[in-house]
Amino acid sequence: MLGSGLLQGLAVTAKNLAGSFHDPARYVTTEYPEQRTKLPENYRNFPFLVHDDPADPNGTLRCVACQICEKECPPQCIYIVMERDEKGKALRRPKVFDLDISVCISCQICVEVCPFDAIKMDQEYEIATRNRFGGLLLHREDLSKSNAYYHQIHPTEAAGVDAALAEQKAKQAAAKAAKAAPAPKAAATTATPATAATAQDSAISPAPAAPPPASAPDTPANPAPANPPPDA
Amino acid sequence: MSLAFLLIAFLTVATAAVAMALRNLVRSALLLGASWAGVAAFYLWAGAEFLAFAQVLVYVGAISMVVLFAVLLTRPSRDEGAVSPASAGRLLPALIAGGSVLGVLVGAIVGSPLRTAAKPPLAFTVRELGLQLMGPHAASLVVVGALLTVALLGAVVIAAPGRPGDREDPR
Amino acid sequence: MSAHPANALPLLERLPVALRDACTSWLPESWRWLANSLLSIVAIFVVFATLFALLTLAERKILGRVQNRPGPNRAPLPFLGIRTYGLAQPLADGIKMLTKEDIVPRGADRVLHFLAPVALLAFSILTFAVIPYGRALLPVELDAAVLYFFAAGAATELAIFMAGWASRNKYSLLAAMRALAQLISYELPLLLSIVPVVLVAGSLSTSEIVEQQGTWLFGVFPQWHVFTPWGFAGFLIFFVAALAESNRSPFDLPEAESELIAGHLTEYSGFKYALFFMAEYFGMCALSGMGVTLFLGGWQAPIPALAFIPSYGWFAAKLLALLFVFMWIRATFPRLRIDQLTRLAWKFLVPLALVNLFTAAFWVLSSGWAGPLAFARWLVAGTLVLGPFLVLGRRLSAGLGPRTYRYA
Amino acid sequence: MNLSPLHLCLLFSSALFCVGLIGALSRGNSILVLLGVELMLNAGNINLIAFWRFGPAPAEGTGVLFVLFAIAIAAAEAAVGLALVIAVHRHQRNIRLQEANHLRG
Repeated sequence: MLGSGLLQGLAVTAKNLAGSFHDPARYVTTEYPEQRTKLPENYRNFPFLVHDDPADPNGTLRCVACQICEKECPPQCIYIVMERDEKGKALRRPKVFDLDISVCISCQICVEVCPFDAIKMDQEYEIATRNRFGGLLLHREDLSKSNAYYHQIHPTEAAGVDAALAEQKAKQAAAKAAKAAPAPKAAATTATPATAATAQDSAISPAPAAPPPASAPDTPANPAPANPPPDA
Repeated sequence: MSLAFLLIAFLTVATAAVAMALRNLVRSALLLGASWAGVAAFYLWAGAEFLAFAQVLVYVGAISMVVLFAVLLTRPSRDEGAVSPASAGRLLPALIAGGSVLGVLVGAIVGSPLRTAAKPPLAFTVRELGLQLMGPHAASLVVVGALLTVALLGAVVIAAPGRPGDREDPR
Repeated sequence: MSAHPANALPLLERLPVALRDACTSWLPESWRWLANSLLSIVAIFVVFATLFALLTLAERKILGRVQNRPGPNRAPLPFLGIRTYGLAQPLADGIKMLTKEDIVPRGADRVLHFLAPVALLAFSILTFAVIPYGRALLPVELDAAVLYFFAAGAATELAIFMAGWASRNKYSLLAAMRALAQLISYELPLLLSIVPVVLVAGSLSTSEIVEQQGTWLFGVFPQWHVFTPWGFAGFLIFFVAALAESNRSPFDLPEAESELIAGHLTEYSGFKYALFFMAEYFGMCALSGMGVTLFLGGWQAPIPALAFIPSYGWFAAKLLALLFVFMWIRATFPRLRIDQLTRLAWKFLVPLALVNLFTAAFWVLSSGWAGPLAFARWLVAGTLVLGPFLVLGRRLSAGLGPRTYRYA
Repeated sequence: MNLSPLHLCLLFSSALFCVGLIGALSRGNSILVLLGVELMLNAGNINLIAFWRFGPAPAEGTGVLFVLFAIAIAAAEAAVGLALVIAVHRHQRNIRLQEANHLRG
């Protein structure tokens, strides 16, 4: 009969109208500034830099200013200048690390190419700014966030990274111990290139730091990095 | 004579005169709507309540709408409904004719001794109107109804395009 | 507010009138009627403007709740910052509307562009004059009140045309023509649906129509017109036509925000737009008030035991209930297509309303039937209502069913 | 000269009538001519009401009934007249009366 469908529709909306008052399952609104939904762990938007010691955010950056990410970045939104001492020797940490998130496309390629696990994806989404021209250009200080924060936003991934780092550290320590006794060359060849690189970074001891490697695979090809610090 | 009547009369005639002189057809039609509303106000003043509302309903609600639709449907494409004002060659005879009619009418009205009845208590209600319509005037009511139906159908037939022989609007 | 001999009524019943008279008692006798009329106008305007403000909020709240959202609930009180469950939202909206730039398109007819919203609002306010809000609250006692109501309503169409034409925008103009086509189409069922009421009441006066619905069958069952077969059908037709006349969903094609820009309102902004908005809500309120008056017993209490509540309270309750249904329907139904809209009017509502006229005539003629004949009376009238509905509804559904698209 | 209300009403209606007459005679646009005729019809209606109101038997309401019928007929006239205007427009692409001088389209 004409009209029965209309009545059914009215019943549905009436049910919703009443239900939204007493049924929390129906009432799905989150009142944003006060209430926030937990973001999914894998949510990501823009990169940030990880540092290890919150007491010294800029000094303990994992970044060594190798500029791999700068070169890989598809929209070229990263700009890095390595810090040098008075004599012009590279200090293997960034003096300038600028990231323009108004250009960034959140592709995560910088994270994937980073051999040092120094750059990771952030979840900070309240990035609106009143400054139209420089507000979205983040500097080293803005980007630097602690490893604890990284654990907080991506727990699983961070745990994996930490485990890998610890393993490499242990390996490196073993290699060092081995180096102390037998020929040092053996240790270098056993370590895979990438891990070797990271191991050097994570170790407090100075890393080999090949002068800015063009890309990750190139690094291992060169036996030099495995060598004890050439210039540190 | 009350002030209200003079005001109504002045506004009605003035809006009608301006409407007849305007170039812009749409504005003319809208002003004529105002003029017809003025006539309705006169009915109200004269105590013919039902008639006033009928006037508004028919003239302002219906006839103005039909006129406006007709204006838009027959609008020359080049400009917004502006029509040439009356040319002097037509205006002069029209003014002479109108003026002489007005003169004759005014002379006749002023000259004739019209006796008005003493202020009658107006008690012509809608109920009485209905009784009159359904009683003595029932036949005319039916005829008017038939006339309206026929006129409506006739208007549709005349205005509807699409007879095979018709030249379609070339635009 | 009224010509009624109101002194016999209890104080609560004639409280508004008494208040008004107290306000004007210091004036000389010859000025008092003018002051009284002005006060009545101001009172009506203030009440309905407030109702308009609250309705905009209520509408958004209800729509929100139907979609399991809270609706507007943040706007704080100015300078205090206290949230009021959205009660300050109309205030915020009003300030926003007032401070917005008033844009008049180049080449637009400035005079008409300005006059259109003003005329629309004026005509919609005029309709409030003949609605009996309470036993002692009838602003203007007119012999032909129902006719007056629809005459004032018909004049609003002119304002819509003015808006469309004065904008000098072909889309505005086309939309205005569509709006007019809709309004004129639905004026017919609207008028035809109230003719049975006039027929049964034998009067065009709203107060008399309400008075006649003031009896109770067996002392409990109110004899409102909606509780008769013809009245029920008439009320439904009236309601559907009123939805279309006030441009409400699902008949809001003239200003379908999501599809057409805003129809004849496209070129309006700021306060003029607010006036259009206000006129739309006023029209909705006026039509609801008329529906309450004609079919739902006006200010009459539903059962005699509750008659101690002042009559304007009952009127307000019924009015608000009807307005809620307007919003409920908006929350439920999707918009009609223009062909469905006109088909519904001409092929369904108008024939039904005409048949309903016969039903009402039968009802009047058979008013003397009693006993088993009363049962027969209900049966015949019910058949007269239901039969055409089923027959016409079947044909209407055939056209409204699922469509197949050739190129989709 | 002492003018009664009836006189004034009649003067009002004759003024309206002449406005309509001048308009209908002077304008070439057929819609305006039609509107002029409508104005003249209204002037006639005003006369009827005036004579009813101030005449000898206002209680009978003949004037009101006459005007009611006249309004109905005016509505019919306007509908047909405008339909004719549209038909003319379809044939000659304008609505100037001077050019509407063919019996066949």
